[in-house]
Amino acid sequence: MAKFHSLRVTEILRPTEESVEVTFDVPDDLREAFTFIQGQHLTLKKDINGEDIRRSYSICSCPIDEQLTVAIKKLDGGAFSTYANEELKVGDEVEVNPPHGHFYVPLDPENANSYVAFASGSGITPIISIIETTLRTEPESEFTLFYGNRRTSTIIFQERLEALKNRYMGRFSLYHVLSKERQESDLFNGRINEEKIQGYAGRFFDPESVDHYFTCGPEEMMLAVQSELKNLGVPEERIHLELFTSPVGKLGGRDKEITHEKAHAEITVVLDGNSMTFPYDSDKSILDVAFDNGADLPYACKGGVCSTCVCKLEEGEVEMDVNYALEPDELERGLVLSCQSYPKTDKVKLNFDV
Amino acid sequence: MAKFHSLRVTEILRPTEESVEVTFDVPDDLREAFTFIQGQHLTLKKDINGEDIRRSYSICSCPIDEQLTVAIKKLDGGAFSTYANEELKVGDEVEVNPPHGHFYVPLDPENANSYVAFASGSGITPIISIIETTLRTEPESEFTLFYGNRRTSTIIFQERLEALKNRYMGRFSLYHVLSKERQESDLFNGRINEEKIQGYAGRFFDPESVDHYFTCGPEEMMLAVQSELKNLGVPEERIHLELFTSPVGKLGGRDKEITHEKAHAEITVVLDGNSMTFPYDSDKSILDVAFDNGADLPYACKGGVCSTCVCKLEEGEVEMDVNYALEPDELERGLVLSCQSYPKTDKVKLNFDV
Amino acid sequence: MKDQNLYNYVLQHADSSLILGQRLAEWCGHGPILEQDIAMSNISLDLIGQCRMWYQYAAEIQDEGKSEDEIVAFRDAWDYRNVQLVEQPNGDFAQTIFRQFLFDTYSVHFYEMLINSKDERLAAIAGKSHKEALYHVKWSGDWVIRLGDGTEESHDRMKAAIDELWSYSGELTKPNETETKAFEEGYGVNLAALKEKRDAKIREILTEATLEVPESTYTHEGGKDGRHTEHLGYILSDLQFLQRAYPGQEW
Amino acid sequence: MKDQNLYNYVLQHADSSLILGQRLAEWCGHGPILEQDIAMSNISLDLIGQCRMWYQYAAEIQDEGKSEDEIVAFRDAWDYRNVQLVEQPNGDFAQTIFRQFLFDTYSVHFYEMLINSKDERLAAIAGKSHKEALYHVKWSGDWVIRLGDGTEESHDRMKAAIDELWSYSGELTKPNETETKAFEEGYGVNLAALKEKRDAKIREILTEATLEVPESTYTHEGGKDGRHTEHLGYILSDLQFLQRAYPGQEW
Amino acid sequence: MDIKSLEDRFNEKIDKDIRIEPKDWMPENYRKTLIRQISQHAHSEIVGMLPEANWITRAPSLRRKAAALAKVQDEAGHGLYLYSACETLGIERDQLLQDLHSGKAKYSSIFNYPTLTWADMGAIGWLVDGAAIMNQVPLCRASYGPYARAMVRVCKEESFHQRQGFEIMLTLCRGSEEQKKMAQDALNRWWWPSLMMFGPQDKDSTHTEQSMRWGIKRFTNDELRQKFVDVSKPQADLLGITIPDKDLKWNEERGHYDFGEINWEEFFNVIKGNGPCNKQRVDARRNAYDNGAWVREAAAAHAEKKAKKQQAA
Amino acid sequence: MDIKSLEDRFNEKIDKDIRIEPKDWMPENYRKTLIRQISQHAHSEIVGMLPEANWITRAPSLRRKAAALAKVQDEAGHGLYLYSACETLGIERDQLLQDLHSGKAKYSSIFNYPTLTWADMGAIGWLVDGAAIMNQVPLCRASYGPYARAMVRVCKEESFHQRQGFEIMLTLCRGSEEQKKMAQDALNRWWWPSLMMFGPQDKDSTHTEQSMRWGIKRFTNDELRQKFVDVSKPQADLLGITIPDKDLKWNEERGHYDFGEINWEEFFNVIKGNGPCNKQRVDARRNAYDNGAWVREAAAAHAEKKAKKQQAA
Ligand SMILES: Cc1cc2nc3c(=O)[nH]c(=O)nc-3n(C[C@H](O)[C@H](O)[C@H](O)COP(=O)(O)OP(=O)(O)OC[C@H]3O[C@@H](n4cnc5c(N)ncnc54)[C@H](O)[C@@H]3O)c2cc1C
Ligand SMILES: Cc1cc2nc3c(=O)[nH]c(=O)nc-3n(C[C@H](O)[C@H](O)[C@H](O)COP(=O)(O)OP(=O)(O)OC[C@H]3O[C@@H](n4cnc5c(N)ncnc54)[C@H](O)[C@@H]3O)c2cc1C
Ligand code: FES
Ligand code: FES
Ligand SMILES: [Fe+3]
Ligand SMILES: [Fe+3]
Ligand SMILES: [Fe+3]
Ligand SMILES: [Fe+3]
Repeated sequence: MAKFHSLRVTEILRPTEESVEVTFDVPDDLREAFTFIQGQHLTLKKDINGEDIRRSYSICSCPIDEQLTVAIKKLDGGAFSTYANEELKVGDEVEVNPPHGHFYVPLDPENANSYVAFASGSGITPIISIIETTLRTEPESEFTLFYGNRRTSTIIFQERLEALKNRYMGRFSLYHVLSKERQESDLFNGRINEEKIQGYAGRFFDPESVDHYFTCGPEEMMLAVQSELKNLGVPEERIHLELFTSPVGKLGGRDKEITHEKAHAEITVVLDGNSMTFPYDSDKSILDVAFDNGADLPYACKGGVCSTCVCKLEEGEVEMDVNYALEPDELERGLVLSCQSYPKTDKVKLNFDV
Repeated sequence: MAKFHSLRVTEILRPTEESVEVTFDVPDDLREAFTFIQGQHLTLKKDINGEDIRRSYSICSCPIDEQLTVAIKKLDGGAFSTYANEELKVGDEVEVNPPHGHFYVPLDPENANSYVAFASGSGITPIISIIETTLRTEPESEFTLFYGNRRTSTIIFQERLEALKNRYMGRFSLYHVLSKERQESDLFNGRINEEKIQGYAGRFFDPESVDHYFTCGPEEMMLAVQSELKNLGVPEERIHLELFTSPVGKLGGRDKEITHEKAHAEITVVLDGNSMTFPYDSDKSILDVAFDNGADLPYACKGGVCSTCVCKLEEGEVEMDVNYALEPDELERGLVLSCQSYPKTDKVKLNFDV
Repeated sequence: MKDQNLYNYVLQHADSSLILGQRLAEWCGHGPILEQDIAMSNISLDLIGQCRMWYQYAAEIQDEGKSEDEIVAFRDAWDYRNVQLVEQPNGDFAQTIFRQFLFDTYSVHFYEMLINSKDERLAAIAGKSHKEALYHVKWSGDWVIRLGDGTEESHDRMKAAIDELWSYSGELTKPNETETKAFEEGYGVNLAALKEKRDAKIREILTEATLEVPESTYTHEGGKDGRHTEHLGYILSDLQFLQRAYPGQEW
Repeated sequence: MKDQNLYNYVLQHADSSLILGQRLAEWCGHGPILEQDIAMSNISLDLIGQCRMWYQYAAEIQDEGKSEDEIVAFRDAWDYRNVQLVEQPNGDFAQTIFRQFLFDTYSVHFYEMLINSKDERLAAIAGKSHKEALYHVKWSGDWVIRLGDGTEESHDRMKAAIDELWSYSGELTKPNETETKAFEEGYGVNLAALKEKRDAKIREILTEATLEVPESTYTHEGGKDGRHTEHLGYILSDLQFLQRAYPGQEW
Repeated sequence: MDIKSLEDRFNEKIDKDIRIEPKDWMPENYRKTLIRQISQHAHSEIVGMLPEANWITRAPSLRRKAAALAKVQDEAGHGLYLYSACETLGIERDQLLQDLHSGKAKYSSIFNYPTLTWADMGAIGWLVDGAAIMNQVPLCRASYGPYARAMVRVCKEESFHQRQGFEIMLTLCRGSEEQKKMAQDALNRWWWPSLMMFGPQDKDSTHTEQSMRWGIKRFTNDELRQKFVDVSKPQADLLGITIPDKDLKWNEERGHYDFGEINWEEFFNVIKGNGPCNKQRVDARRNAYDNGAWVREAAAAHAEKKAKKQQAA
Repeated sequence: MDIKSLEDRFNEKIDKDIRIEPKDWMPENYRKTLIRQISQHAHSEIVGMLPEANWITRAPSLRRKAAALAKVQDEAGHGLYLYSACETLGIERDQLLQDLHSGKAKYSSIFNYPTLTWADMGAIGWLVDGAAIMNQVPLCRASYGPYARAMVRVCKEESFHQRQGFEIMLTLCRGSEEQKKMAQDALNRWWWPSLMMFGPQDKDSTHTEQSMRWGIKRFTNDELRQKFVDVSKPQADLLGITIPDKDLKWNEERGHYDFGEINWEEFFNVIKGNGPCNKQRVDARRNAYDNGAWVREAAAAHAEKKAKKQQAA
């Protein structure tokens, strides 16, 4: 049975605008209970507005340092993360359940292994603990990390990662992948997906000789990593996954929708031979915004299942939330569901006459 | 929830042939949990033939001595008591639940109180702890004990009681009441019942000035004590009761009958004008034995409810187990239920023609 | 505990909504008409939604850090404060309808009046629930009429249902100590006034349904103070099974 | 655990007796004839007595210091090993009778053969239980005849009962791994031989009852390995309620 | 013989404590009163099965489950003995049952209360069976033979029930705080209804005098009630729970306990049909009977067929 | 127009992806096939309510209870849409129900399995609703208009169900050992039946070809099944539980997962009526219908009375 203990917060750092790093004091009599392994997580518990909220957070500190720290990224509308980012302060007591989880492989100083990790957003937390602990424990091993973020300013642990790179030069390689900020190589623009991984494999790591892969982040990224590595012939037992999905997040009930960040773009839609262009400055789907602008586009379910809203992407890029309707070959032909699409580039052109 | 701890047996004494005194070792970390008050009891637990047997035993040692001892009287056919008397040995571990119970009054060295106790058989266990602790704690108080047993040889704590008498001469009075051994005064022959208590009151204690009464033993004795004290005008809150009934004992299910000791006597029954005499050497009811001897006595329920077997006791004394049928005035007239009667004297004469 | 009386008052309503919601949910998949199967699930859903608001408020008043589910799962029958009406078995559709009708005629007026509670939380709960209750009473009232003034069989079944349940009606409007105090302190509802409105509504609908309002004023009571019928224990042994069998887990 | 297979074997029979006893007990106070109300309680009592012997032996084999009641109260459905037949609802009297008859024709032969088990405890349990099973099968068999060869209605009801329950009959005599091993190791019963005797008995009685033995040999199975029908969960939520709600107490 | 001398002979037997047997002449009123009394008692046994059967499937241990089953089964047996005794007075069981189901016949008011916790199994055994014994033991010497003999068997078993009930209470009272609370709660709910079991006060009791003369009642309602209180109070003390009556105290002078006023309004309400469970209980019995009709018909039909076959053979 | 040109026009529409609407001419076989397919689907929704309704009263939290209720309610809604779609083809709902109750009409084999633990609510949502989506999403583009439109609404809700189911599984997999065991056990029991949901192997599937030509089926059974396996395996990995198929492995060459042989005997047994719950399910539906007859009659009678009154007025 889950047994919670009250731990006192001793330090709160704010690595980015949207996240906090929280360190707990572990009293002597709980030291044993709170011993952890790199990659494990804690469950924190808090009564928020009469609801008993419990959320898991990976430990980002190293077991070697005997320090217990988690990093919590704020999600808009997120119950616990908002509380942690806005209300929690040093000296508060938090209910914490001892470390658990299986997202690790045993370390051994004799190992001369090669590891690769794919992380994005707050998915870095368990990974950074794994990387640091591994590099410190296995002097012969090397680690490569692909780390996805929206833009440089939202990278958690930026400094700590740089420090690791300096300390373990030659053994630790770090590649940032940014979706909302342009970098030189297209290989590092956008999200970590199947295509990207294909590009990295062979170039930055040799799929065959890597001993273990770790991946943590949003579901889509992890599914992409998993399927692509499989394509590359990696046996399943070398792929280690840690999923962050929140109990009421993307996979949750019907009353919660996925939230998007506000974005700006210029959208053009072609329907019945007519084309119209309007500005996008919203967090709603392109279909909805087109509607607000008077375009009478076809739709039915607005849930990504019926494909009534299907159209061809003729310019720019979009991000699709849910897609139950389109087959891989259709996607390849550039078809998208407008009810599920959000602009990723400054200009987007959709043709509904195909 | 009942939490049991394993305690090791450090000593086993055998004060009488039918009882053992068992002392437990209390390790330091359980010392607090096992702190007790005089009069409290422990629950012991043991798996006997696949059944989870739990029985309560009063603590007979004094809290002042920081020793944990119980005395267990063997009952024929009794599950736990037989085990304790026949199998338990020093070094064994027993599952013990910490002390509980409310059979005590708070002590205070300033008190100058007068206490009276009625105990019989193993009912002495909590009482002796109460007596000794009281006398040692309250130098101005005095204690009177009426203690019922079958015969001298079955008196548990005989020596300890004598020692107390010597040590606290003038403050502790002890009266033995024996049912199977004759003593000089009839006041002390037989069982402790209403009549006896009437005899003691005024003579050995002043009902009005006694501060607290304690009683522990079989149900009948306790009911007698309670009702008689009430008759004497004692307010209820001064009467403290501790009942030992076992979960399957006298008040238990239909499959368990009350057991009796074997006894010897000469019985005469008168029916339809004829009288017959036969020897009784049995543990069965007089009705049953008469039957075995060919007497065709009337009966129906054999359960003490129908009064078909009613008869008049014309000589000697009997002990009746259960009586649902006869009213007090009938009892007074000497009527008894032969199906529930056991000889108490060497000669018994019953007349069925009344 | 901040305010024991307020807590009891809140719990009373939480429990009644929960147990009635639970009972209605038993119909799920077994309704006489698909559309009515859906209607009953709908009302059940509303009631469960309502009870969650009540329980969350109860948890706050109690202030022991308990969740709504802990309050639900770890009380035995004697700590439940629902009215006895709602624990009565579903019986046939007529019985379910009439039980619902007796409850709805109460709750629609209860929430309507509670909107004026000086306790803001209660007023807020009432505001949200009143809209739902309006729909409920419309539904159950319509069915009382339909069945009462339908076929001979349905009329007889409605009569039997009234016979079965009438004596559980009065508890709703007969104030217990908690309710009296709640009214006096300005956060509770005036049950005497409520009773008048409700009686009129019941009379109106039953009359339209060609049914008679029973004369008996005898009423079972005690549910609001934890004394129940033999049904509640069985309801709870299902309702609480998983939480009891695997305590302390997230689900 | 001394012997896992023996434990499973014992538990299988303990659970079947308990659950059937529990089901029969539901009739208590509601039987169609006072005398038969008593008869059903009687058989229920026997079955509960039998399951206690089995559980006590199971506890010894398991050797973890558990009591019979702990074994009963703290297992969820998937750890129960009763055959699916015994968890089927009582239905009408015909259904109860036929369920009982299917079980009794098994258990009377089972115990008869188990008397020769090389495991002394099993043999002892069998000796005591066989006498009871003889009485049970006499009772249920007589009623099968009475109802089958009674009125038209009772005949039809018996037919419906057979239709309802026939596919739960085969599990009793279809050995699972545990039973195969138990037989091989000399303490279990030869189910193939038992099946022959039982089939003959069933045929004999049904024929006398003017009923037909169904041809289908399809049988539900899995109960003996912990896979049950949806009924068991509800049975357990009542059966275990008090122990779950107030764990660790004496009662 | 003329009526007068028959009546004299009957009265003589009564006076001499000679039992009246079915074949003996008896006054019509005696017969009717007996039928009412015995059938009411029989119905009580049968209806009394229901509140306790309610906890059999939920009994907290196998031992308790078996004991509870056996007890409820005993009650069914009591019903059988008593219906049989009644039948010797020239009335059919079926007729008696119909009177029960129609609400014409009464049964003990106590069974119209619900069993809400396991402790009720203890409280009923201890108090309700206890009160029953108090009522019934004197009837083992009732003037009508079959009734008296039935009572003997009944009383013997009731004495088991009472001990069993007390023992359940004792176990609870020695258990956890919650168990003790359960026991106290059960006592609170069952105490007053148990006192009501003895019937209305003597001043309101119509039949008592005649019945006592006929030897089918041996103590008045109030006498029995007093006796019950006197016995129960010390037992509650032994259990360590409190009888919910602040007026209950020892009266030195009377040599009895004084006790508070019974809520007679509640009593008459329950008798009238407005108890917490009246409808539920009678419905349950009626349903059992109605749903069992086809079974009884089938049994009869089969017996007939069999008899014919045997004749034919 | 003659049959030939009607048929040509029909085929042309099909080829051009123009929807066939109720008033349009259509080949009798197309109509019949559609009725079979849509009603089978409708029945599946209605029968599918039962296994899940089984856990509503025992849901472990109020949030889950509400979600479960809403889900089962959705299924009833799906049944409604689909019966309505069917009615546009000229057949009455009542007729369809009678075919279900008589055993003439089929429904998805999956609903003949019992829900034994709470985890089954997760497994059903994740796998069964997941398989349903896989089956149904292509049907949003089916050639028959009312069917396609009904599918749109259905699929949207099914996608909620699937996420909800996955989330239940996820919560269990992150919970205690027992909860994880519960999740694994549910996967073990539901995995193979879910694969069977896609129907017999293509080589044994009789109607596929014609249906695909008509645009009322877009993928073959085996194609859909493969797609389902490919999607589900990584999801199981994310959950950290194991699909009970030792032959399941990634086939580099095919770019798909290979998987083990389905127990087709079990499948055909269940189809034949010998599934664990076939009888129970159909009985439940039939009883609901039969016991509801008087309600439907009353509603009709009342409506008539009301209409008469309005006319009179
Ligand atoms: C093993 C594990 C390890 C984890 N480690 C970390 C970690 O190291 N760091 C970290 O930051 N997180 C981590 N997580 C995720 C974390 O547990 C929480 O899920 C996350 O913080 C969100 O919780 P929340 O209470 O703030 O949001 P929730 O209240 O659960 O909301 C979740 C999402 O739903 C959206 N949402 C909420 N309400 C609404 C609404 N009304 N309408 C529309 N959308 C809404 C929110 O925007 C948010 O995107 C981990 C999860 C797991 C399982
Ligand atoms: C608060 C409390 C304090 C207590 N303190 C003490 C104490 O200090 N010392 C002490 O000795 N006891 C004490 N007892 C009593 C003790 O708990 C046990 O009840 C007692 O030891 C008998 O337990 P048992 O298992 O040996 O007998 P059980 O097996 O419970 O049997 C009880 C009685 O039934 C009879 N019996 C059993 N089986 C049968 C049968 N098949 N047929 C006929 N008769 C049968 C036995 O002869 C015996 O008389 C105390 C009890 C309580 C409640
Ligand atoms: S509207 Fe249905 S997929 Fe976009
Ligand atoms: S035989 Fe009945 S009292 Fe003795
Ligand atoms: Fe009785
Ligand atoms: Fe009794
Ligand atoms: Fe659906
Ligand atoms: Fe669905």
